[in-house]
Amino acid sequence: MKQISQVVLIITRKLFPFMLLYGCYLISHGHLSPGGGFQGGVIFGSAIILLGLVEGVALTEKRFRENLLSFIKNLGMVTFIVIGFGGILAGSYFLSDWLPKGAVGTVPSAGQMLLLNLTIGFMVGTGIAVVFYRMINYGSKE
Amino acid sequence: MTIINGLTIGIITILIGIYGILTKRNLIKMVMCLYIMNSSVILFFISLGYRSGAQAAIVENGDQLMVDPLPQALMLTSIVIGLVITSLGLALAIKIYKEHSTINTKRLIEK
Amino acid sequence: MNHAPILIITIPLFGAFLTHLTKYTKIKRGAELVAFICLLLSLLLLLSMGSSILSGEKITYNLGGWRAPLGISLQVDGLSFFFAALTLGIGLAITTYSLGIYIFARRYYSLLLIALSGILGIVLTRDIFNLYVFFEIVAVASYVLISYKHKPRTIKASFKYLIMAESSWVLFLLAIAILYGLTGTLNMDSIAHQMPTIYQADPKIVIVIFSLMLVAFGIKCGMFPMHTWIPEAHSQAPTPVSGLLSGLILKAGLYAMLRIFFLFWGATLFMLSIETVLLYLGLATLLLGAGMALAQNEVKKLLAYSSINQIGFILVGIGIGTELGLTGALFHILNHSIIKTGLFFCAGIIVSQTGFWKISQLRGVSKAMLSMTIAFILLSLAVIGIPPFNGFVSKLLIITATIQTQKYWVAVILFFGILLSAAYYFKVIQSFFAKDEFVTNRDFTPRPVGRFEHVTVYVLVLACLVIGLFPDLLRNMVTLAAKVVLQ
Amino acid sequence: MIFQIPFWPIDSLSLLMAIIIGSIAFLVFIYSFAHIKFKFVYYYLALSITVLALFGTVFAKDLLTFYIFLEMMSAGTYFLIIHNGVETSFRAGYKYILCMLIGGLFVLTSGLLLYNYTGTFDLSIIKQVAPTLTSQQIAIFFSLFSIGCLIKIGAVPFHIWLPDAHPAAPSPISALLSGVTIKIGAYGIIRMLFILGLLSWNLSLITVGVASMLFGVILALLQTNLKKLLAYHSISQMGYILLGIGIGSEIGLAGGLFHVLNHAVFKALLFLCIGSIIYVTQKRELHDLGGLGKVMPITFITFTVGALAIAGIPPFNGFASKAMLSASVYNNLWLKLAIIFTAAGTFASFLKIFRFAFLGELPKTLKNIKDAPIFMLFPTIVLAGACLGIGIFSAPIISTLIAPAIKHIIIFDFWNMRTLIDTLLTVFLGTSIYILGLKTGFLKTEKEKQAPSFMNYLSLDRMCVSAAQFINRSFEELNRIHTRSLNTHLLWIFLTLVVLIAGLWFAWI
Repeated sequence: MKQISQVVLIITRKLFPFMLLYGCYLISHGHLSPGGGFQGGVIFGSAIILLGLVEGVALTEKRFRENLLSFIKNLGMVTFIVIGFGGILAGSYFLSDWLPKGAVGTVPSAGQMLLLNLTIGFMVGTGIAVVFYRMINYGSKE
Repeated sequence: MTIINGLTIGIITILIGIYGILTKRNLIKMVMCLYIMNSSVILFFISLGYRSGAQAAIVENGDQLMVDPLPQALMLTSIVIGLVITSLGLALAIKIYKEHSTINTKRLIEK
Repeated sequence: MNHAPILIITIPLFGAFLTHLTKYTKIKRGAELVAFICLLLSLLLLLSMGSSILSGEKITYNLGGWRAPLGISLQVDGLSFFFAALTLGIGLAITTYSLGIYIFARRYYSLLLIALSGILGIVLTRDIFNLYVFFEIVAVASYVLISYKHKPRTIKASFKYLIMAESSWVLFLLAIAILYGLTGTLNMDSIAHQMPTIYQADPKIVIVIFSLMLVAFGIKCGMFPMHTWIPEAHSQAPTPVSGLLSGLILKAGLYAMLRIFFLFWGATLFMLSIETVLLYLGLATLLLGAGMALAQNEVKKLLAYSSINQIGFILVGIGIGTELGLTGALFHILNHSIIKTGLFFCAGIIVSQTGFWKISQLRGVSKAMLSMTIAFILLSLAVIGIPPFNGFVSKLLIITATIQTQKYWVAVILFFGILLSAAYYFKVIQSFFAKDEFVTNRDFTPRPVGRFEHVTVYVLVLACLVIGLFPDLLRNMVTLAAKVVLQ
Repeated sequence: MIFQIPFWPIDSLSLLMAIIIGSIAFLVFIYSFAHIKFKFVYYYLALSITVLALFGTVFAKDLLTFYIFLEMMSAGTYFLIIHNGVETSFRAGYKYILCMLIGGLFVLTSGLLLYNYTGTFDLSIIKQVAPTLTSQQIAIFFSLFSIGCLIKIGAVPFHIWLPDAHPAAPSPISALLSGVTIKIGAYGIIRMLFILGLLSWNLSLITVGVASMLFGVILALLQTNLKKLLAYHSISQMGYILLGIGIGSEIGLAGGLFHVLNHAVFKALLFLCIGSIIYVTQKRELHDLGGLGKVMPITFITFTVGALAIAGIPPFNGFASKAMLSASVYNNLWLKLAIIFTAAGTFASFLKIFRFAFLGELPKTLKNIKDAPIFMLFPTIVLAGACLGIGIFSAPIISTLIAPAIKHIIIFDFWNMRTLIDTLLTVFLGTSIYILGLKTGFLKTEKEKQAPSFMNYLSLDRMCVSAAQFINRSFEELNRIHTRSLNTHLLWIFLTLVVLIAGLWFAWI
């Protein structure tokens, strides 16, 4: 396999935290501006995919282990449903808001929406990374 | 309202997708056509919520003409589903190639 | 406020992801335990609503507190209750059967629970887009479940199902889009409310919507020209998954048909005679399934075509459109789920013990596996419609409905279908009793079959017999569901 | 809607049938202890279910219950027929169950039609409302119902299953099948005639009856397989019963019912005797046998009794019922001729069995055989005694069993000049048929490899089988052309969509 260019490698490594940050931004501001859990999560996941493509999957897998990622993915789903149950515990319907709301236009303005977006974001990001690992590694591990 | 808008383009691309899925014998191309169909329906649905001269559905300063936000929210789900289906279809296509060493539908009949 | 409707859906979904997390605990067979407990909890919750539902009440639940036209609402009425009870009952049977086969397979149980919760979502939701999403959830889970064994033919079957089903679901999404464009809402009741005005304004668009939906649901339930995925998927899937496909996923398509068609176009618009369309397609499905089953030489493929045959029966029952016909159709949905799941399980045990799956290879198998052959025979008598079993009751109801509406030619075709089904099932049965020496496949190591599989089959056989002898036990539930359809 | 299992307060007709069923089934059980050597659980389970279902059919109070037990009986009998597990029995069983299902579906359709007309399945209510039905309704209902029953009986032209099923089944089951099971159809027809009040000269039933009599006896004369011969005799004897029912006068009906009883007794006896022979010798072709009278004396005697009874020779029971039947048709020469010819043919065919199975020379392979075990002899002795007893005490039996069943007092003089002449004529004619037949080669004793070709085209059985094969082949062809690539299958989906939209667009707008 042809060695990947040093420029790409370095820029990707430098860019990587910023991509994650941007993903986090999109996730946390999903209720205020375009974006949201899924979009942010995809950016999150594609950062990992980019790293995997550039550095090689083996190296990336050492940093972000598949086990860990799928654990986060499953935990995210479970948490989502638990947050949903929160509405029931607060005496209202499933998924209804049970957190206090902040001022309009600020991050905590939507109550539990932020939490839901966060769980979705982590789930999608890690899920996409897991899908990527599985597809790349298909056949080599068996 | 012109003839060329999201709705008509959506319908035309659905037909293109159907044409492709019926004529292409390559499994990967079939998955691609499926995705084309899916995307064009999404385009169609989003265009339904479009209002001429309206803004994105973000409330910033009081009353203003907004596009219908519901199709956008729904189509996000559809995009996710399309992603899942496409990745699953491609994964299966890879596996079919490994097991049968062909991805031609006609050659796959006998296997 | 009764939270049961949402909990019924979310508990299996919660469990689906919890099964993965059991990896980090020390509980032995944690995934199975989680799956079992979740389904039992759901069933208990459902039954807790039973008495009020059966007295004719409807329990509505608004997700997130948003009321019907705005938010997504769930509703449990007679029809939903019927299908949810069916899903959970068969789901428990499938889980029990799987306990012996998939021992440390967290992924398997997770997918099974996702599929089951998806079906529960389909039957409980009143939002048409939500219906689509739940259908996709079930579909994705079932694609993976079908190809779970990674054998060449299973992957092919799974891919075929994927392409066929998804290309039709795109059409369903298109239908939803058109409906949304016309009505501005996605709530089924609101759409149904506006349907007459839409029809008066432009009948043609209604025809387009109907056709798109019919094709989409037709694929799910194996209607005549769209049935081609069924034989491959059913026969290639792992045994419990075959049970899931035939017992529940086909029925989900039928549920959607019953719910949406009758809600939108049932009482008001007999100009668009959907019953007639369903009747003709049902007859075609019936004959094709029966005839093709006659030509098969593999047991599981024969059972798959037999499913198509029975689906044809159900469609005819729906197509007659009277209350009796619908009662028969719904009853046959229930009976066919029980019988066909049992038959697939039986065939699965026989195949996995002997290593043969062709009928000609299974000659004389009764000497080797007496109890399973007896169960197979009883179940096939039930599916043919020989009296003391449950299949007879529902077929009788459907035939009575055809004769009451004086569609005698339909009754004649139904009789022909029954005869053909007898012809292919007795072909299998007689080969089981052949005097030939039976030798199991030498190139095959039999999988040990535990008590769970056997017990599941026995329970299903017993259920067939009990329902056949005392059909009045379920009469209340079934007639209520039929009444809900016709409202 | 439905679903209790209702039973009659037992009336005399049901009681008569129940007595027949009970006694024959009891003897069949005893016989089976010795005769059945493998798959006991399977056999006795199926036999018990069949017998229970048989009782159910005659005690059924409504049509649906009748149908339910009819189907249960068919299913149970199917498993008994395929008990041997060889290819011939599978073929016979397959044919049997399909024919039975067709018959059952006819009965079911008629029942559902009646339910549509009257709103009930209950026969006692139907009896009350029957006069309000139009004659067309009654005609449709009754013809469907009786076609169903005739298929169960195996009357011509619905007999195709019968000559296969009897030889394929184990011998006790042949006895049960011929003695009891096919009588259920006759019971159904009699019951329905009573309920609808249609007891009169019924030409179609008479035609079917006479056709069955003649056809059955002629084909029986041609057979060389012992059980097949008896099977064809079952068809012809059922023809007598149908003739009696069709005539519809009291004597005719009483004769028909009496013949139900008598036929059950002597045909069970004959099948059990043949079963003993097959059990002992393992042979069932006439030319393989001979001289069995010396080595199997008891079977020989009981078989003789049965043969004389079926041929209508006094003082055995067949004589009594045949005398009644022939008295009921006294004013019709053709029917009389048919009865006498059938009796003569029966006599001739049994002469053939005597000559080639019991008399003559014992084949070398069969030197060491003994008579059948006691469990198999006992039922035959009982049945032979019954043949004689019913024959001698026919008048009291008619007045106690048959007369209450048809609700008429029957006084019949069995011993007069006319019956005597009939008997003599039968014996004379039968002997001459036998002699002539042997001279011309019409009565075959050797099994022929190939049936005459023109018979193939005429054979109803052959036609039905080839129709079924045609259906099967066409579906196999469909299966072949059905295997297509994924693109084609997708094309079907989208074509359906287009056709649906186009069809609805033009059809409903």
